Parts: sequence; C-alpha cells; structure tokens
Amino acid sequence: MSFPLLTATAALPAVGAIATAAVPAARRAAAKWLALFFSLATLVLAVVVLVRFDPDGDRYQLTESRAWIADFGVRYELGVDGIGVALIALTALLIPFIILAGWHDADPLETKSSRWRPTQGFFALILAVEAMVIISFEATDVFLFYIFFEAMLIPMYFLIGGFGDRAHAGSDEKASAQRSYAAVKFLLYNLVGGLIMLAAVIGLYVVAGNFSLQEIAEARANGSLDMATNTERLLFLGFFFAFAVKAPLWPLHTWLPNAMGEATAPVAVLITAVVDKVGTFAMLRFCLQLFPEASKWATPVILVLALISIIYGALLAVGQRDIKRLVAYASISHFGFIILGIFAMTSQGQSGATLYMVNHGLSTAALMLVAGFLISRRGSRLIADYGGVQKVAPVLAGTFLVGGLATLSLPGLAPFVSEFLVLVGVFARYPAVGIIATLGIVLAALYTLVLYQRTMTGPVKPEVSAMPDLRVRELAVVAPLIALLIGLGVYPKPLTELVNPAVKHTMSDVQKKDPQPEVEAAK
Amino acid sequence: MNTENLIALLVAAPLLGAAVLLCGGRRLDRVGPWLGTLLAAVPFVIGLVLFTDMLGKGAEERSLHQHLFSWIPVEGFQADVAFQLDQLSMTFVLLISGVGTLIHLYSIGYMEHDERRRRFFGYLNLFLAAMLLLVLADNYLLLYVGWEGVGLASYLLIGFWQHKPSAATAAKKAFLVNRVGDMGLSIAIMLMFTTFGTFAFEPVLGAAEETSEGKLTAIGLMLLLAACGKSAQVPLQSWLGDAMEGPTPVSALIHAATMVTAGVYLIVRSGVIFNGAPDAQLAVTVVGAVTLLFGAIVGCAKDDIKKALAGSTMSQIGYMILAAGLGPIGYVFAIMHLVTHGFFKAGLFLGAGSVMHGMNDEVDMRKYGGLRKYMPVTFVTFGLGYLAIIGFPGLSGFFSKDKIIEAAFAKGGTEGWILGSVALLGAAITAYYMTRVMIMTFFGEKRWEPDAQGNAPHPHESPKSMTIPMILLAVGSVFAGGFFSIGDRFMHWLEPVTHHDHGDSPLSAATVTGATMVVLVIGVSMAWVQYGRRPVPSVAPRGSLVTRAARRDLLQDDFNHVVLVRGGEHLTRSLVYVDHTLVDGVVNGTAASVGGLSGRLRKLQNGYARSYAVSMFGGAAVLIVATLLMRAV
Amino acid sequence: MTDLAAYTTSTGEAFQFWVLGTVAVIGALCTILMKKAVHSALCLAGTMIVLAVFYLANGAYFLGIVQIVVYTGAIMMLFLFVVMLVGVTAADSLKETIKGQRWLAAVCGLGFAILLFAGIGNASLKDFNGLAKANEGGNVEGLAALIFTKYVFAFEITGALLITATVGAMVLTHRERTERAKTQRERSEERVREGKHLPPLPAPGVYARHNAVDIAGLLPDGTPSELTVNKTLRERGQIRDVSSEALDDLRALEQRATDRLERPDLHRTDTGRNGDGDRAEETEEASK
Amino acid sequence: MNPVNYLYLAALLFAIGATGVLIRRNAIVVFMCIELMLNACNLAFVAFSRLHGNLDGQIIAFFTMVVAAAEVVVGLAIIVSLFRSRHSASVDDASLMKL
Repeated sequence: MSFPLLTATAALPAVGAIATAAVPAARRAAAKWLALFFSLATLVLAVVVLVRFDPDGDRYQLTESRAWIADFGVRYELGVDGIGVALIALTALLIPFIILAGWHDADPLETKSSRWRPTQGFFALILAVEAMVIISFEATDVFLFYIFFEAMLIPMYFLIGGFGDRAHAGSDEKASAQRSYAAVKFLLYNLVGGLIMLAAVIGLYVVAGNFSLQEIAEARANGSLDMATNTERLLFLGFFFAFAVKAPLWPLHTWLPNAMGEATAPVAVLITAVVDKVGTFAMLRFCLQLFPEASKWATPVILVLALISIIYGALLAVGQRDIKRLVAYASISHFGFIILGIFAMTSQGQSGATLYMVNHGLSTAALMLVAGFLISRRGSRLIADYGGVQKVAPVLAGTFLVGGLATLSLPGLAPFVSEFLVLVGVFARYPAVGIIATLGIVLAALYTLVLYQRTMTGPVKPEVSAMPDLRVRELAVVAPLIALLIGLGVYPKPLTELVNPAVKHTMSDVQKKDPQPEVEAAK
Repeated sequence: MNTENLIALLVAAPLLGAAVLLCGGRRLDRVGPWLGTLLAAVPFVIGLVLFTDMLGKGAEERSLHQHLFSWIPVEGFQADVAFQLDQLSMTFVLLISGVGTLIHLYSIGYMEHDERRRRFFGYLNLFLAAMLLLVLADNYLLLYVGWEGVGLASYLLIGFWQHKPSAATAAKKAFLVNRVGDMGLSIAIMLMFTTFGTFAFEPVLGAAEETSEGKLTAIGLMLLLAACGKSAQVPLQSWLGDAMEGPTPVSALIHAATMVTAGVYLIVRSGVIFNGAPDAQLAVTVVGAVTLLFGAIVGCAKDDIKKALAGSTMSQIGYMILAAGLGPIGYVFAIMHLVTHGFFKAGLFLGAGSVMHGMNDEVDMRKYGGLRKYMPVTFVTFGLGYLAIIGFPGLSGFFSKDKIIEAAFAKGGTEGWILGSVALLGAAITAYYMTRVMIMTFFGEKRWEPDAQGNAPHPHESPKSMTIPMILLAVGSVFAGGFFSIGDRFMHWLEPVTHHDHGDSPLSAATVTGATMVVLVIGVSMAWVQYGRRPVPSVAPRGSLVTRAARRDLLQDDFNHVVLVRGGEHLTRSLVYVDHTLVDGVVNGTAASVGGLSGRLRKLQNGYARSYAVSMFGGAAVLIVATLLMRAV
Repeated sequence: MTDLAAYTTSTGEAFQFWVLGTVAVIGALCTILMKKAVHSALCLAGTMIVLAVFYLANGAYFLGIVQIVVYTGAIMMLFLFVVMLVGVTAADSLKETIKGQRWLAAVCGLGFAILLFAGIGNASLKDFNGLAKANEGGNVEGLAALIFTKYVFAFEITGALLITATVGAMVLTHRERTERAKTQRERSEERVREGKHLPPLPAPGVYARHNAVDIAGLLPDGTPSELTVNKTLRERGQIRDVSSEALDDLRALEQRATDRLERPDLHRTDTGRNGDGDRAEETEEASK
Repeated sequence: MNPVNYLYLAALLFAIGATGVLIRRNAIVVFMCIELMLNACNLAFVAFSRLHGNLDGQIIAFFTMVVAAAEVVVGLAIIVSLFRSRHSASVDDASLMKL
C-alpha cells in the first residue's frame, strides 16, 4: 500500500491542533508560529495531492480503504475527485491566511491568570476545523463523512462562542450574551440538520446494507439496488436538509448572520468560506449521486428556494447596518447561486457551482478579512461609524474595493467566471429562473457599492482620521488572495480542467444531458 | 512580421500601465503621468501600424484574428480570450487610443496639482485597456469583460474625488445603472448560448439569419438594454448627468468620446441580429429618437456647462442609436457620427475644462460671460467644436448628422417621416442649446464675482499641455467629416463589416440638407434672441414648467428616487423586519416552546432516586415488551 | 449426587424445590416488608441459604458452598455490621412519602414478574442436558479449567476490581483528621469558656433492674435526663424511657408502705408528697 | 418436575427484589434487595448451566458474586459515610438532583 496521502493531509492539521494546544501558557507566540507552520505544511500536502491527482484518470483517486466498524459495514474509505481536490486546496490555502489574519485576535486581554491560554485554544481549534473539513471532503464512506460533518460543530461552537469580536457596540456582558446566543444558535441549527441526516444515514444503511458511496452509487447506477420512490425521496430530504442548513439555504439561513456577526472576522471566514462549503459539496457528492431520481424530483422546489436565497439575501444585505452581517447576507445570496448551479443539472451549472465554491471562498475571505482589519482599527462594526477611510488608508480601501468587486462578480475577477457559468447553466434549462437570478448581479452591485461608499468615501470622520493603513502582516494576507482572484479570473482553465471530468461523472449519475442549442437541435 | 500578434499588445500596454501605476506606490508619483501617457500612446502607434498594414490588404483580408488562450473551457461551453480586428474595430481603436492619448496629455496639465494624479492616470490606463478589449474581443463574453471593465473605470474616475459625497454617489449610481444594462448583455449572451451554442461573433452572426425571429428579437432587445445602460439612453440615461462630477478629462474621454458610444458599437456589431428582428430595430430607433429629444431638451435648461454638454452627448448618441436602428441604411453613419462626435465633443469638454481651470472650477455658465478675450485659444477651439456639433456646413458634424437625418427619412413609410422629423427637430434644438452655451460662456458681459473667501477668478489661458490636445481635436472636428465623406471613403471602408444599403429616400439629399440648414438658422437665432440680445441674469430665472422639469432631468431622477430608491428602502427594511421577526421568529419560537415544555417536564425530576428507579424499571419493561413483540412479529 | 444434576428431577428434588422455594419466597417477601433492617437482613440470609441449596441441587457444588461461605457468611454479616452501625433497632416507617410511588412500584414489580414469566413460558426449555458430562472431572476442576483458560482475563480484571473496591471502601470510610486533636486541657478550658456543663456527664440510669446504656438516668423527680445517654444513641432516637415504670414502681412501693402502716392514703398524699407527685404526672404526660 | 421451575423462582425473586428497591427508603434495605435480585440472576444462571450442560453459566454466576462483593463493599462504605454526614440512611434524603 502506498503512502496514505489523504490521511496525512487530514491528519497533519489534527496533529498541529494537538501540538498547538499543548504549548505552555507563557509561550503564546510559539503557538501562533506552530499553528502557522502546520497550516503551511498542510498546504504543501494539499499541493502534493493536487499534483498527484490526474484529472483524466479514475473518478476517485488516491483512495484508501480500511476496515473500521465491520459489524455495520462502516469503512474508513477516502478518495478524491476533482471537486474534492479543488476544495481541499481551497481549505488548505485559506487556513494560513485565516491564522495570519487572526494573529492577535486571541491575545488575552489581561495577563492576570497565567493558566488562561486562549491563544493556544484559538489556533488549535482552527486547525481542528481544518482537519475535519478536509476529511469531510475526502470521505467516500457516508458514515465517516457524517461523523466529521457533525464533529466540525464542536470546535466551531467554541470558536464562535469563545472568541468573539472585540469590536462590539454594547457592553461586555451584552456582547458575550449575543455571542453565546449566536454560538448556541449555530450549534442547534446544525445539530437539528445533522440529526435528521443521521436518520437518513441509518435509513440508507437499512436499504443499501453498507455505507460505501462508491458501492451504493454503482449499485444504483446498474440497477442492482432498487429504492422505492418514497424511500429515496425521504432519504434525499434527510440528507438535503442537513446540507441546506449548512449551506445555508433560505429559510434555514438565520444562524449565519448571527454567527458571522459575532465571531471574529477570521472565524467568520472560516464559517462561510470553508465550513459551509462542506454543505454544498455534499449536495453535489451525496444527494446527486445517491439519490438521482429524488434530486430531479425535488429540483423545482430547490431552485425556487435558491432563487429566494439569491434575491432575499441580496436585499437584506442592502438593509444591513453592520458590515459583517452585510457580508453574511451577501454570502447567503452567493450560496443561492451555488445551489442553483448544482441543481440546474447542466455541465455549465455544475462546473460553475464548483468554481463558485472556490471563488466565493477567496472573494469572501478577501472582503471579510479586510473588513476585519478595518473593524479592528475603529472598534465598531457599524457602517455608519465609518466614512472617508479611503483618504487616510488608501491601500486598505483599495483592497476592500477589490474584495467588494470580486463579491459583485466583476469580469476579470474569479467569481465572474463561476457566476456566469451558473447563470448560463441555469438559463439553458430554466430560462425564467436564469433571468430572475441575473437580477442578483444588480443587487450585488448595490450592496457592495453602498458599503464601499458609506465606509470609504465622503468626508473623513474624526474617529477614523488617525487610522493606520494596512500593516505588512495584513498585506501579506490580502495581497495573495487578490492575486489569486485576478489570476483565476483571467486564467481559470487549470481549475475547470480539474473539475470538468468530475462534473461529467455527476451528470451521468443523474442521467441528464445538457440541453442542445436550438440551432444544432434544428439540424 | 505577423501583424496579428500585435493585437494583444493594444490591450496589454495600457493594462500594464494601470497595473504599474496602481500598485507602484509613491515612487511613481512624479513619472506616473508621463508613463501613463506613454503607455496610452503605445496602442495608438500600434494601431497606426496595423492600420497602414490593413490598408495594404484587400477588403476581404482585412479582418485579423488572434487567439490567445482558452479562457473558460467547460463541457459544451467554450470561451476564449481571442481578438478580432476588422475595419469596425480598427476605427474604434484609432479613435480610442488617439483621443485617449490626447486626453492623457491634457490631464497632465489639468491634474497637475492633484496629489493623487498617479492613481488618476492608472485609472485612465485601465479604462483604455478595458475599452480596447471591448472593441477587440472576438466574442460576446470577452466583450462583456471589457464592457464591465469600462464600467469599473468609469466608476473609479467619476468618483475620483471621493471625499465629495456627491462624486461618490454619482459613481455608485453610474455603476448601478450600468449594471442594469449589463444584465441585459448577460441575458443576451445566455440567449445566444442556448440558441447557437456559442457566443463568438463569427458563428453567432453567421447563423443568425437562419434563426427564428422571436429569438433574434429577444436577443436584440437585451442587447438594446445593454446599450441603453452604457450609452445613457432612455430609460437608463439618468447616470450621465451626475457623472459630470468626475474630472473634466474623464468626462471628455469616457462620457463623451468613447465609453458611452460602446452601445452604438454593440448594436452595429450585432447588426445581423437586428436585421433579422425588425421589432428590435424599431425599439432601437424609438429609444434613439426619444433620447435624442430628451437629451436636447435637458441640455437647453442646464446652467452647469458640463451638464449641458452631457445632455448634448446624450442627444448625439441618440442620433447614433437612431441611425444604428435603421439597419444597413444607418450603420455606417452611426459610426461616422460617432467618430466625428468623438472629436468635437471631446474638444468641447476639454474646452469646458479649460474654462473651469481658469475660473476656479466654477461650472455655472451664468457666472461666466465674455471669456473670449481672456482665453482666445479655448474660445477658438471651443467655437470650432460648437460649429461642428450644430452641423455648420463643411465641418464634421454637418456631414455625419446630415447623413443620419437623410437615412431616417430613407427608412420609408410613416416611421421614416416621424424619425426624420424628430432628427430635424433635434438638430434645431442642438443649434439652440449649443449657441446658448457658447453665448453664455464667451460672449456678453463678464458676470463672475468673488466667492465667499473673496477670491475673484482670474481667467487665463491654460498651459500648453492642455491647449495642444484641444487644437488637435479642433482640427479633427473641422476636417474629419469632410475627409470621411469625400468619395464616401468611410462607407467603403466599413462596408465589408456592416454592409450598406442606400434605401429609398422620399426626399432628395439636397432637400434634407436645405431643411437642416433652415432649422439650424432657426435654432441659432432663437438662442441669440434669448441670450445674445439681452444680458444673461446671473441667477437663473424660475422659468416655465418645462424648463424646471428639464433642469431636473425631466423628473426622471425624481421618478427613480420615489419608485426605486424609496421603494427599495421600504422593501429592504421590511424584509429585514420579516427576517428578524418571521423567519428567525419561527426558529426562536421553536426554541422557546421547547424551553417551556422542558420547564414543565422538569417537574417530573423530583430528585428522589426511587422515582427515577421506577421509570428505569418501567422503561426496561417497555423495552422488553417491545423486543418480545418484535420477535413475535 | 450425579442424579441431582441430571436433566430429569427426582421426586426428592421436586419436594425439596416446593418446600424450600416457598421458604425462599417468604424470606424474600419478609426482606422487603420487615420494618427493621436487621430483620430484613436475617430474612435475606435465610433466602440465600435456600438458594445455596438450590445451587447444590443444580450441580453447582462449588457455587453452593461459596454462596454460603461468601454471601451468607461474609457479605450478609457485613450488612449486619453496617446495620448495627446505623442503628440496629431503628425501624423504618413504611409510610410512603412519594405520591403514587407504592402503586407504581407494585405495578412495575408485578408487570416485571408477568413479563419474565411470559418470556420463560414462551421459550422452549424442555430439554435439559444436565451437568453430568460437564461435572465429570469434578465441578471445581471444571470451573477452574474454564476460569484459568477461557475467562482468565475476566478473572484477572475481577481481581483488580476487588482490590479497587477495597481501596475505595477505605477511602470512603476513612476520615482524615485535618486538625490537631485538642488536649484535655484545651477541651476543659473550652467548656469553661462556653459555660456549658462543666463536670463529667452523668452516667446512664443503670439501676438494679436495668443493665443497658440506652436507658436514661432519672432526675430526682423521676423524669429522664437525656444527658446521661450516649450521643450516638441520642441521635438515633434510641433512648429507652423507663421513667414511668420507675414512678409507677415508686408509687406501688408507697402504696404498699401505706397499706402496711395503715396510714390514711389521701391524707398523706395531700399533705406530704403533694408537689412531687403532681410534678411526676405532669412530666409523664409531657413525655407522652 | 421440570427444572424450568427454578427459572420461574428466579423471576419471582427478581421481581420481589425490584419491588423492594422501589418501595424501601432505607438505603441498606435497598441494597439488600439489590443483592436479592443478583442472587435471583445467579439462580437463573445456574439453572441455565444445567440446561445447556456446560459450566459457563456457573462461571458467570461466580463472577457475579465477586462483583457483588465488590459492589457491596463500596456501597456500604458509601452508606456509612453518608450516614456520618447526614445522620440518615434514607434514600429520599439525598434528593439533591432536584432543581
């Protein structure tokens, strides 16, 4: 057996988490560097995975399979397709930036208690989340996936509830009350989703007799595993519900603005750019592969919900007064696009949705992290507290603008490619849906530019007049992200080539063909 | 040398300039403007090289292609970064890079005292790159990139003086309104994709003739929506007036000569589609005609020199759109007017900028007056531009506008008569408002006064770097029309791309020219009667209802404000409320009811171990029963 | 003996089962119904001995002996020790304090019994193999062979468990003295400071007729003094009050003396011992 | 007689013990009832051992005894220390689980 590369990729941050947590209280700085080191090492491994992966090869590669709980047919099965590789790369890429951006977020406020070690905990939790997310992207055993899908909630809960944003309008007590409200809401919402999924996972086992994604999907494809229509639909709904909560899809979205608003900016990025991607990824991998018929059955409803998410999220983003909540609602709108692309069931839609996951990760990270830097300077999350920042901190404003432009999918930046693919993919099958979704791009411009205008332009407010521009550390976070946004916007080919074969497989799973262009159809 | 490979350089040079200037930092503050100008001149030089090369070829071989790389390769979807340089693109390349270079040069003087001028030149270069990409793209998606790119550059430049809230708002408004248009373009591209399976020019335009009219109409209408947004046509015209918040060179380059004409380019480029969709064509002509009058009326009422010129721009683009809507009869004239308009309108804006430069950035024409003595060069160049735009015989505008009016009549039928009359009426109003601008600015008594701080303006001629571009543009405004028209040069040049059709005009060319002259004289004399014979009040009179409405852009902004802005605010606010109370309320309500229920159930926990033991035994008994029953079944 | 372990049961075993079974059930019922813990313990011991006999009857010779030696002999005695520690005569009130608990318990117990009976009845347990073969090499040897081979790990772990339990019991019952013990002098000084009962506590009421420390000594007026009884007994409420008995005796003695001396009874009590007698009656009533 | 009767007896004793646990408040008596239940189980095991004709049932019973012994030791220790601190052996007094 060759070197278990996938296990190593997931295990390395886990080891890092333990090592970071074990750093003594006094060596706080060492913990930070250690966490950064491990995240970078994970990135290296992710790059190795990327290189070793052959897009034109088998569907699942670098597979590993070990017996685990033999009595229930649970196996430790890992394997990646192009989509998984792309998302692993995204995760591994974002974590170092998140760590770097949150460098001072968990410094203890006063050093009165030497046993209090928030810094170590913060970075260890981030690495723990990374490990779980990566293994979720790798798992090809439904049960294995489920375990890490749920386990992710624990470190996330502590990250949201334990390390809130210090920039809070109200008193400390109010802040901590809101924070724990957000954390509990996050946990309960996702737990409910997870429980329903658990029922569906068990149901799947009862029907299929094992948990192996590949085996079940194969059996489904060649007809040896027949599910009653209602059974399949129920199981699909069970899975989909959990993923829709995670994604989040309207009307299951209300945890996201709270969580993103109360968490520190890097943790907010972790939520929306990394953890939530597991939801949409799982829709693509599990819902469509395991329950193709039910997916087609549910498509109309899901498309409508996704449309509502797009428009509703964007409109609410316009109405927000809080920078971070605004970005959260914008994310809800973007997740609507991703889900739309997945369930359009066209090659363009699904490729677009996959690219969207990656690109949304990058663009939200850029926007949110810069917003975090901004907030940490002024100590307020309210848009109204800013004005004229452009004049005093031009680089900060410039990077903020680029992040915003990426969020509104300006052509030339990466998100445009994916958004357009999604729109084309949807339009090809459901023109009306495509046209309504296109409204989203106007609204995206609205909320982004309103945010930029109110914070960055106009006369300089006295409170921001002494605001320093981006520091080297902060620039080191933002600059590579922006470079990637531009790079993948101009030349997304490597990514599309990685993803295309996987999408082709998924399309054959659901047995759908792309609609023919009218001209060719006529011939 | 293979000239095709030079095409990418056209875009790359200004793009490089933008990247260097925007990321370069303070070190480049001093050389920035010159570097920017140099990199703007590069495409012009390359354009000239390519142009001479093209002239040396036969008409059929003039279209050049360059395939750079595959951009978005997805199953069934192929988007390439590839360029196409044909006569139409060539015309634009020369116009854009030529006027662009001149305006860069002008900006060196105009922005001399602005500490952020490096950034300004970076934005200008970014604009040039995007605009060149727009006209050079060989498929609609890449065109879309350029399309939004110029939108971005326009946004950045309108809001260049960001510390002014009005500028920031205007920039945002411009971008948003443009986005609505962009929505049209993206839907059009999607329609093309579902109809043709591609969106590259050649296959789409090649297959368009065989496609159903319904599809073509839909695509055409969507393209028109896009053009309306970019070219400030009714009903998406409202941003252009506000866009005058940007520095004047920006107004000259982007909001007069180049970017706003992109809509015309789009329609002419997609001519084949419109030819197959008469309904869409009709819509185009209607939009053009309405905007033509709209802009003209607005231009009559504005006292702000730049806004008056903006109204004029709107109106002139209305002419172009009208011409483009006429089909093969009008395409060539649309482009010709576009080019001549590029010269004289850029010249007029630069003149206005020069006036403002000498007048402490005062824009109210009622505070000008008699400036011809103080700024002779500006007066002469502005005057030539004025004569060109009103269509004074022999100057550029005369040739191009006259042809459009002719073509409108040549459309035939009632439509032709209506459109022709509208175009004629527009010519009269143009003469009126431009004469008004001219008289209020350069003739009459001086009306300026010291401002609040006691600084009286000292009108003076602008520096060389500003006057030279003005002179060059004036030369263009005088001679371009004639040069193009002699022997129908321009028509023959463009014909392979746009095709041409003479149509049957019910009126002879001489009749139309005569009528145009008559309305011209009427317009000029009305203005002279109103503003030349009587002194101009330095405070605007209340005016008639129409005047007041025209001052407010014919109330369109108010309509937008009431319906869209207020309505949107109410919508978002109520949605925020709904999200909080209803959607979140359901969640929190569930939580609360679970909490209440557990409060009740808690009482079952009386703390006595024996009670718990009872429930344990009971539970065990139930489990055993259940197991036995399951066994039994 | 091998007959007993066979799959059929002899009449003797049947007889033994019915008789001893009845005893066992009665013992069990007494265990849960007796007011005093010590009675419960004794009844339980009885039941266990019966069970030991049953083990023997079922061929589990080793277990039968162990049951008697370890269970009845050691564990039950441990129970008795604790019962004594807690109070051997302390009787529980059988009055139920939790509402509905007794009904529920009865229903549960009955239900459980029915359930188990039904389960056993449903199972087909006709063919008893008998232990004749398994016990061939001797029961103890057979067990040993299993314990030290198949169950050796369980056995070792059980050993560990036992040691842990021992240590646990010691930890739980051992009280660490956290402060220095007070000297006699300090204690007396403390008593003086508090002003409470300076001399040694009075002895319990051990008269000629009583020979137990739980009987309170009587004050001169015949009322009992709780001070005289050990604190532990006092706390358990295990004071035996004999004051009425003593007073009655006294009165009877006086009566006899009066009779003998032929004194007028009423006159005596009215004049001489009037106060004392009233007082004694009062205390008697109060103590009731 | 069928040896199954031993099982019935065991079941009966078990139920009686269970009822005792539920109705008695004296912790010591509760403990005794638990012992009764354990013994009932042991009887069943021994009977089963006879039924199957092997000694495994007896082994289990043996282990049960050992564990019961350990349990009694710890349990009684707990009762003793509880009594020392609360002066009562009633299980109802230890109702701290109530909110």
